[in-house]
Amino acid sequence: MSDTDPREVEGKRLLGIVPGQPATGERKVPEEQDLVTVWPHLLVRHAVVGVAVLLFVLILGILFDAPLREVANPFETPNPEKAPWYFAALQELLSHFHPLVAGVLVPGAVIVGMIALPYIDRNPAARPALRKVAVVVFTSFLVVWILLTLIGFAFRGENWGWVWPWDEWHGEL
Amino acid sequence: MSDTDPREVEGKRLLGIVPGQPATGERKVPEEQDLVTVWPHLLVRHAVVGVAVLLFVLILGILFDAPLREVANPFETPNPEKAPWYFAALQELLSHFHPLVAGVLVPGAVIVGMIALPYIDRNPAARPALRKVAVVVFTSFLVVWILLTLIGFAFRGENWGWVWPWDEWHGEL
Amino acid sequence: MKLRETNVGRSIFRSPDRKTERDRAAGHWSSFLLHIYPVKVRREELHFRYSWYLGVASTVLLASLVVSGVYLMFFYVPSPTTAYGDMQTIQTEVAFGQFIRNVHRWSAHLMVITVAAHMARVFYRGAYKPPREFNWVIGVFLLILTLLLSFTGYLLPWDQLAYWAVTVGTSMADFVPFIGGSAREVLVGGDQVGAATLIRFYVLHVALLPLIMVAFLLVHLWRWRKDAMLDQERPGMGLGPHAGEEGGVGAPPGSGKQGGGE
Amino acid sequence: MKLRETNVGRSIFRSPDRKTERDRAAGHWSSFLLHIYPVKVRREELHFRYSWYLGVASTVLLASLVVSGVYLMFFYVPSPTTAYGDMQTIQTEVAFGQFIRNVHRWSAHLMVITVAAHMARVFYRGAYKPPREFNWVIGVFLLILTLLLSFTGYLLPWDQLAYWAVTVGTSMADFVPFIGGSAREVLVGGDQVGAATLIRFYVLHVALLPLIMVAFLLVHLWRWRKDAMLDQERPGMGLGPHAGEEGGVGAPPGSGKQGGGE
Repeated sequence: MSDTDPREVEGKRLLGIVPGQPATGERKVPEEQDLVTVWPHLLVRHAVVGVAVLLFVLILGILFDAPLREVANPFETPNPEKAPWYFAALQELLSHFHPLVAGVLVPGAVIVGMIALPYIDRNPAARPALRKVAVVVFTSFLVVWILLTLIGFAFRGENWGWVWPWDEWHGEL
Repeated sequence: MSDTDPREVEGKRLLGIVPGQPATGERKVPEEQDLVTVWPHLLVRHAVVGVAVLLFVLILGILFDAPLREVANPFETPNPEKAPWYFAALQELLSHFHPLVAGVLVPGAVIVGMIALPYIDRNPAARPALRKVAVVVFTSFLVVWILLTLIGFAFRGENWGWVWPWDEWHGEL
Repeated sequence: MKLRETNVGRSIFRSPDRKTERDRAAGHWSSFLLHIYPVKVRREELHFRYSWYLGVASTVLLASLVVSGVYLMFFYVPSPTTAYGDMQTIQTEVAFGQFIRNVHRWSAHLMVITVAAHMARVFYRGAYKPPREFNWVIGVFLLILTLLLSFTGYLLPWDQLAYWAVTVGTSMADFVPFIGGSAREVLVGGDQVGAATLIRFYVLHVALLPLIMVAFLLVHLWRWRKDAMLDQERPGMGLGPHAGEEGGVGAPPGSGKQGGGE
Repeated sequence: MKLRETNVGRSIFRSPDRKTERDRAAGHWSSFLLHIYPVKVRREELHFRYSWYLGVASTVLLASLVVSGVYLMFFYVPSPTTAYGDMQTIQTEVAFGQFIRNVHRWSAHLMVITVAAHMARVFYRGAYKPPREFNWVIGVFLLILTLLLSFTGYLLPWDQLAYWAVTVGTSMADFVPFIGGSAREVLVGGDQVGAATLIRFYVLHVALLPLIMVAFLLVHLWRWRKDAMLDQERPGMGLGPHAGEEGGVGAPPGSGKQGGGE
C-alpha cells in the first residue's frame, strides 16, 4: 500500500525479515464492504467470464446450425403460425383474451410497470425478508411469464391446440 | 466564488453595499491563462458554432442539388476520368511521375510523415518564431498539395490536358 | 528497453511505471478502455453470486453480434429477390459463412436471455433503489431494444420461418387503438410483409436500433461507474445485505457533494 | 414544483440546485453529455482564433452525416440492378429525399475540408507536442477514415460519376508492390467495379468504417479532455504563445501524478 522505501519502516531501519505471523495484532480478515482495485481483481474475472461466454457461443455455432426453411411464400401459411420465442407468452395470452387486452394492455402495463418500479417501491431495504411484497409480486410475474413462454413455445401445435412436446415438436428458434 | 454566507464578510458583518469601485486594490484583469468553467463559456460557443455549421449545410442543401449523372456504364469511359476532388492532387502527380512514385511512395510518405511528426519534432516551443523549420516545411507541403488539388480538380480536361476553368469546366463534386 | 518506456510508448500509455498501487490507479485513468470502470469496487462485487456476471455476458454477446453481423452484411442484399439466395450462398460458399451465421443467431437468442436475467438479478439485489432508479429505467429500454433488434433480425433470412413469425408479430400492432393500424403500416411499409418491410427491418437492424442501443449502453455503463463511486463516498449507500436498514438512505440523492469523485 | 426537484427528476439529473459555481461543477459531472468536456478550460481556448472551432464543426458534420445517412438507407438497396433506380426514387418520390441527399453530400465534402483544416490549425498551434503526440496520431487516422468514408460513399449512387471515380481511385492500389493487386481485388471483389464492389463499399460505408471512426473519435475526445485537465495541474504544460520557452516541458510526460485530476 505504502510508497515509502521498504528498507525504512516507520523511521527504523529494517534489519531482516523473519517468516511467520506478526508478533502483535491479528491478520486482517477481508470484509465484504472493503474496497479492492478493479484491476486486477474485477477485470480478471470479467475477462474470464467474457472468454467463457464467447467460447460457449462459438461451440454452439459449431454444434448447431441455424434453421433455414424454404423461401418465404405469402400464399402458404404454416400451421401453427408462431412468433419468435420471446413473444410466445404474448401469443399464448392472445389465444385466451381479447387482442386489446393481450396484445396492448398487458405488454403496455408490463413496460410501464417495469419503468415505474423504482419510483413506486421506495422501501430502501435490500434484504428479501424486509421487502416481501415486492419480491412476491415480481417472482409471481416472472414465473407466470416463463410458464406462458414455455407453453407457447413448446406445447402448442396445429391451430394453437395443446400438444406434448415429446409427441410433436413445434418450437422454432 | 465563495459559498460562504454573504452577510458575513471575513468575520465582520456586512452593513450595506455601496455601488462603485472597491476602495483599495485594482479590478482583476482576466488573463488568457485563467481558467473559466466550460459551462457556460465554452459550451455556449460550441452550441452557436454547431448550429451555424448545421444551418450552413442545410442552406447548401436547399440551394444546390447533388449531381446524378446517367446510370453507370462500364463500356463508356468518360474523358477526362476524374477521381473525387480530395484525390485530385494524387491524380495530378500520377500524370507526371511513375505510378509507383505518385501512387504509392508519395501518399505513403505523407501518411508516415504525419504520424511521425510529433516524435520527430521534439522542439517544445509553440511560437512560430521559435520553430521556423517545422512551420516552413509544413506550409510548403500544404501550399503544394492545395495547388495540385486545384489543378487536378479545375485545370484538367480531356486526356488530362491543361484547360482554363473559365473556358471549359471539368470539376465534379 | 520496453515499448512503454520509449517516447512513443510514453505518449500512448502515459504511465510508464506500474509498481505501486498508486501507479496502477494512475495508469488506470490513462487507459481509455479501463476508464469505463471505477478504480475500486467493494469486495462482494467480485463474487459470482453478486451479479452472476450477466451484465458482462450481455456486453460480450453484443460485441459478438456486432462482429459477426458486419461480416454477414458483406454477403447480403436486403431485397426479396436476392435475400434468400444470399442466405444459401452464405451457408454454402462464403468462408465460415454457416458458422458465423450460427454464432450470430445463438448470440442473439442468448442475449435476450442474459439481458432479461440481468434485470431479474438486479431486482433481487435491490440494485434499482435510490440512487440507481434511472439506470434501471435505461435498463428497461435496453431490454426493449434487445427484443426489437432480435425481432428485426428475424425477418432477414426471408424464409417461411422469418416471414410468418414477423407477420404474426407485426399483426399485433393492429390492435393498438387509434394509432395501431398506421403504426403497423409504417413498420411494414404496406398491407403485408414484402420488399418494403425487408429494407425497413434491415436498416432498423443494422443502423438505427444499434445506434440507439450503443447510446443507451454508454449511458448505462457510465452511470454504473458513477454509482459505484458514489457508494464509496457514502458508506450508507452500499448494496450490502443490510443496506438501508440503519436509515440515512432515505435522504434525497444528488446533493452537491456526490459528483466530487470524478 | 419543477421536474428536477421531483423524485423522478432527481434520479435523472442528480443535482437539483445550480446556484453556486460548485453546484454547477457537480451537476456537470452528473450529465453524460457534458462529461466529455473538462470542467474548466483556459480563457484563451474560448477565442475563435485559438481553434477556429474546426473540431466542433467536424463533429457536427459527422452527426449530420449519420442522421441523413440513416434516413437515406431506408430507401436504398445496394445492388447494381436497383441502386440507380433507388437514387431516382429518392430524388423524386421520397419525402425530402433530394434535400436529405444534398445535405449528406455537402456535409461529406465539407467534413473532408474541416478535418484537414483542423489538423493544420493544430499544427500551427503546436498542439501536437508532448504530451499530445498520440492524440495527433489518432487525428491522422481520423483524417484517413474521413477520406475512406467519403470515397466509399462516392460509389453508392451508381452513376457514371461514381463508377469512374471509383475505377480511377481503386486502380491506384495496383501499383503497390507485391500486395497491391490482391488488395485491389479484395476491395473491388473482382477484376472490375461491379455488384461485388457495390455491396462491399456499402457495408464499409454504413457499418465497418463508421464503427472504427466512432471508436477513434471517442478516444480522441477522451484524450482531449484528459489533456485539458493535465494543463491545469501543471501550468508549464499550457499551450499559450510562450509555452515551452521556460523549459520544464521537456520532462517526460506521464508521471504518476498526471491522472489525479479525474
